[in-house]
Amino acid sequence: MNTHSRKLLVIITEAALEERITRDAMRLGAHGYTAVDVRGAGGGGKRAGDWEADRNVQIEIICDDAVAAAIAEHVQRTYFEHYAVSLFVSDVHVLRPEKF
Amino acid sequence: MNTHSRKLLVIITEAALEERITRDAMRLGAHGYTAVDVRGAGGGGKRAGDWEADRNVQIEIICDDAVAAAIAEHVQRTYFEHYAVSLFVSDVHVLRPEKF
Amino acid sequence: MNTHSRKLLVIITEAALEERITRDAMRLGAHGYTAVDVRGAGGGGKRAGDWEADRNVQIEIICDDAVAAAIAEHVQRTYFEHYAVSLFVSDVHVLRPEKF
Amino acid sequence: MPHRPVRNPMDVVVYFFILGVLARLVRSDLRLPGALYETLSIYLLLAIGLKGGLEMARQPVAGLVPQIAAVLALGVLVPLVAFPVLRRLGRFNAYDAGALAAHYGSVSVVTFAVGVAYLADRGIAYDPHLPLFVALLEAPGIVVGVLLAHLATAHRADLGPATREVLLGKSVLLLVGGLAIGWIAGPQRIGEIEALFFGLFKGVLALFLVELGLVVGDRLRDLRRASAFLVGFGVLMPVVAGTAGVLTGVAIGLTPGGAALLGTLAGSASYIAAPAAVRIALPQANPALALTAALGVTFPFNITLGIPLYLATAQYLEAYTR
Amino acid sequence: MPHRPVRNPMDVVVYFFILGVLARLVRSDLRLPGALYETLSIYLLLAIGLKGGLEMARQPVAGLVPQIAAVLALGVLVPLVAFPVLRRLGRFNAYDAGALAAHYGSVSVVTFAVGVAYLADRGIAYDPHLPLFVALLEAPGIVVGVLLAHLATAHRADLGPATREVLLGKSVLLLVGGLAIGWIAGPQRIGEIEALFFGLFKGVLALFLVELGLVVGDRLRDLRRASAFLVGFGVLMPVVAGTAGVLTGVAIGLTPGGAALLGTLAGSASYIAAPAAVRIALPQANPALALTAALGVTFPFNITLGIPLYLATAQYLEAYTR
Amino acid sequence: MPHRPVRNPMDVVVYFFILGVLARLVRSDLRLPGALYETLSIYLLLAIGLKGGLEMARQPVAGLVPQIAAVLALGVLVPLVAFPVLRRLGRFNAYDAGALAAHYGSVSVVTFAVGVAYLADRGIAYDPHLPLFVALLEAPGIVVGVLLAHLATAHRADLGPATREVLLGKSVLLLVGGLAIGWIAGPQRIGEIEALFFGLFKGVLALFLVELGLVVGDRLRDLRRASAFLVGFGVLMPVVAGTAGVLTGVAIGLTPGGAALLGTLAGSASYIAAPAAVRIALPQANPALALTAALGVTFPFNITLGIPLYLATAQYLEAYTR
Ligand SMILES: Nc1ncnc2c1ncn2[C@@H]1O[C@H](COP(=O)(O)O)[C@@H](O)[C@H]1O
Ligand SMILES: Nc1ncnc2c1ncn2[C@@H]1O[C@H](COP(=O)(O)O)[C@@H](O)[C@H]1O
Ligand SMILES: Nc1ncnc2c1ncn2[C@@H]1O[C@H](COP(=O)(O)O)[C@@H](O)[C@H]1O
Ligand code: NA
Ligand code: NA
Ligand code: NA
Repeated sequence: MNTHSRKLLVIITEAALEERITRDAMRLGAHGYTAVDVRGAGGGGKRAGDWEADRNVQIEIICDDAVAAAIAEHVQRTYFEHYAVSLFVSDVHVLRPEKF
Repeated sequence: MNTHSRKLLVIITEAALEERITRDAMRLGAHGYTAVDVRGAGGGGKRAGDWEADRNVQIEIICDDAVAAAIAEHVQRTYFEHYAVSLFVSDVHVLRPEKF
Repeated sequence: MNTHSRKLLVIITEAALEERITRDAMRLGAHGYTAVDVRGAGGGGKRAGDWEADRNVQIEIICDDAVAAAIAEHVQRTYFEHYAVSLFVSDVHVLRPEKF
Repeated sequence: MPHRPVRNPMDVVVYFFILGVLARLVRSDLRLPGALYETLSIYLLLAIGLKGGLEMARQPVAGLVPQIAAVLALGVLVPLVAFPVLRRLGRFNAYDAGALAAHYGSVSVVTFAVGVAYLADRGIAYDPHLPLFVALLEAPGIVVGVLLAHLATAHRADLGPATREVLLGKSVLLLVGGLAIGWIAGPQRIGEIEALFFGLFKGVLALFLVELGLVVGDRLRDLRRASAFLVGFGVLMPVVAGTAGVLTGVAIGLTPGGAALLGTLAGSASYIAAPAAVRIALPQANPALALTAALGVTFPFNITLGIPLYLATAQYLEAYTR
Repeated sequence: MPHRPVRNPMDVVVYFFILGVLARLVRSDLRLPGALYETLSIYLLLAIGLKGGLEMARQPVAGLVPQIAAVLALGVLVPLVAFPVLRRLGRFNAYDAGALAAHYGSVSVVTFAVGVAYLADRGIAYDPHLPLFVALLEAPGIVVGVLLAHLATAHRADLGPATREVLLGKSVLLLVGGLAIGWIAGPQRIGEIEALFFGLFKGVLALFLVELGLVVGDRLRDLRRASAFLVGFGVLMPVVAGTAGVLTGVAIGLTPGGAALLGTLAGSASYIAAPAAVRIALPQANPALALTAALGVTFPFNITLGIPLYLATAQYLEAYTR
Repeated sequence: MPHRPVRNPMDVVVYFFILGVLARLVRSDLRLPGALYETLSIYLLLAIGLKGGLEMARQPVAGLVPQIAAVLALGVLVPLVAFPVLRRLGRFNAYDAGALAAHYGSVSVVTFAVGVAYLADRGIAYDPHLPLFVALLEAPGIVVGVLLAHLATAHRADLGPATREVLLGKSVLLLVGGLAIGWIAGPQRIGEIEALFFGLFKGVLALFLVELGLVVGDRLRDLRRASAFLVGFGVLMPVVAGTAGVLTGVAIGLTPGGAALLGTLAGSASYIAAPAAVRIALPQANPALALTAALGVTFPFNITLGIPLYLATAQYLEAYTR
């Protein structure tokens, strides 16, 4: 299996930010994203996902190192202070390097 | 990008255990968790998620190595025998070490 | 914590393929899978998940290297050309090697 | 004299159940959203409770305390009978026997709803407080089933979790909540919410039965692997417990319709409250066993043959004892 | 003589569709939950089937076999005409032409429902077994469209998956299931489920049209990139196929209302059954093409101009042939 | 003379709210699917709009322009009063004060619906165009609250996002869309969609209140941590703003029922439109504060004590000014 290294950037945040963050990510060089409604708890308390104001979204972005760094830094700068955001990066392998 | 190593612990199990496992995890040192309803199949057969008794939940916990080990061992000891549980750990990088 | 290395294979694709791909994966040696409805965007445009024809599914399979390679190659050969598919692999650690 | 057609024994809602089962048998991909399943079950529980509370406000029930005692006794008795049968004849281990006893000791709200539709279709009245008995019968059977398993395995019998789980589970909560609201509000003030909770009841039940048919259709494959004993138990247990329920009903002075419904309750097996509670309280039990028996055998039996049988028994006893 | 107001050509449910489209055009974030979309479509299919079955039980249909044959022939004919047009004039490759032919050969249940509402609003009767034709017309067009693509590309024409997908898909299953239940139960026994399935029908249709408006609003952007040919096809194809449907209806002796509905069916393009089946059977086809044409052009055309046109044609023919 | 029972001050739907709160207090695991919450809120908004549009088509409203101006002024005034109180007496920072002012400046559609049910239960009429005021009052309060926070913090006051968010949010869109459809279609053509949108309204409201009770029950824990000031504000603000609303209503010539509903609107705090818009426009504000006050204090206050108070005030003024 001939694979290529990429980053998987995962952002877990308030549902209200989904559109903004995905738009920002595409502008910063991501070729795509995947999103799913989740619930959770963290420093900002419990977000049980029962209604709009209480729902989280998990956004996954596969991209190269530079784009991952750019998006992570942008999210850190723009949203960390005032919104509930968790963000982590891991190493993944993809088959089609041109796609991600 | 100045990142810090953490573990991502993923537990896939019966929906009935969500509250217990997340409570246990917080007690054992996790600072947060993220959960989402999923379906699947494994040793315990198919769980199509059509209704309560048939639904799985995927719980993700970002934490340091020691906490990950503690939660994994606790889940192994308490739930592996009698419940449908899948558990795996991977390495991730986070921006805010104090948060996780 | 005595862990064993495995692969986590993640396939994000059109909901219409869920049954086929999971069946194929089991045939190729996977012992289980986990699936969740997601939305997203990529080369094939936006898939907002509002209705059946527009929904993605994310399939996660924990398995050994050989099975991961076999499934990835099969999916590449069979579905990459005509369907919206993203696929990536990462390294994970499991507690029960016999299960995955 | 006009031709009187032979009455079809099944209510029309049962056809919807059959549609769901058939969909699975022909391997259709028909799938109802999970949110719909939960919405419909919440609706049914609340509506049954409201209806009962309203009827109780309309025609106050006399002598309720002895009736309640008898019904609770029935709830305790069923698992006490089921457990040794499952252990000795079925050779199940204590956990599985306890789990099965708990499911059959508790009740199925949807079976009850089909029974109500069956009576309504025939214009047969029943006592207004039957929904109260639904709520009363949810918990005791589960607690006793779990207790028996714990005793048989010399576990410290900690019934706390199971009791909590079932008493605070959505079934009891919505039934009792509905009863209370219906009873406090009464017929004058319930007003316009009738259109949703009563007018649509039977249609919603039909829709829910499509969903339940799909779930049962999935279970039929498990059924092939199930022991002949389990299938037999799934048919005979409701007959025995259902007859006991009818007898209890007649003994405590219910109308024939009411006695038939009490038989329906006693003969039914829970698949909403019990699975959740038993999974926590008896994790060692194999959940597929109880679900296969309760949903795959007993539920279809009850809504096709069981309910007519309980009604016939109640009417026979009524005629006989008069 | 009282003032007769000019009749608005659109049924009120169409306004809900427009609301959905407008919401997208002004970029509102209004979003209906996916579970609601699926619930409403399940409801509509089941309700249409039930209604048809019930009407057929009420007034048995004579000479059904020749009518069925004619309707099936119509379902086969539409894609046979569409395919060469799409290949030659539209210069589509065989896969895309086959996919489009399949969508237009099959039918849109929601367009049918709007047609029914349109007739009801005007008090125009139609033959009771039209819902049977909906079920009959789901599959053949899809199978023929896929077959044509396979033949043109010298593929081994394996129609198994497409046929299976559409015959066991939820559309056919719920329509046929509803028809069977309505027909077996009959007017006496359908009883109280009427409130849900018939009483709420038009309101649910309105809600579904909001959702469909949102989906179509999203597609309007794709429309700008679509070829002028595709847009023209999306308008002319329903006119041609719809007229053929009306003619067939008159020829087989339907009432004017029935002929108008058969025209509506023939002129409509599927976006529930066809996309799912075609995606599996013709993966090489670009799914956006068919969806844009069917949902973005033909559906809005039919519910605003098409249905009145088919009715006028049917009424004209009726007057002429009498 | 027959015994006239003392009228219970609460509408029956309020009991459903209490059921939801109790479920959380006893730590039940009852949970309504998220898709149901969204479906019910979409339904309520659309139904209220439709009803208003229909009534306006039935009995055209005279002198609408001055009334609209007065109502808009009311929407601007409430946050202008609330903000300095929150800053000076409550010692909130400008962001939190602005966020709270925005929530209380906007309106709660569900509180309005409970008010409508309360009037209907008593057979008290109200002006047909009140739903128009609901739509009018959604936005201005939010914009002013955000503006005040921006001015106080010397931010460049960019009101674009907040205004866009609330004007294109689902609340305004569905209310205005419903109004337009009801008004264009009129009583003759609205026809059969009445069964869904009007017949079931109160039942759906009851179901939604169970859900809202669960959400409020969750918030009660936050309430213990809330300052005494916030709780007091949550009770006094609706009294003050509600009275201002009633006075405005009487001044612009509304019926007592209409003035009571305008009071209900002015006294209510938004928890659908405002939280979404404020989260984007004032990210620095702590969202828990406004939600705790609006949902945990003001909403329960209004549906139990507030609405009867506003009605009594309106009726008193009516008697007095006549
Ligand atoms: N340690 C963690 N592990 C997994 N998910 C987390 C963790 N901390 C926070 N989250 C998720 O991120 C969301 C926002 O986190 P916070 O800003 O800490 O409230 C939470 O609601 C969780 O869904
Ligand atoms: N190999 C696997 N890969 C991904 N998910 C799995 C795997 N095995 C099991 N699961 C998930 O874990 C749940 C419980 O697994 P089990 O206990 O093996 O039945 C299943 O229902 C799946 O959702
Ligand atoms: N770079 C990416 N990161 C995360 N998910 C992606 C990415 N690209 C595509 N996807 C997901 O894979 C689906 C199919 O991708 P595509 O075939 O590129 O349209 C999309 O709808 C997304 O859900
Ligand atoms: Na029982
Ligand atoms: Na057609
Ligand atoms: Na207000």
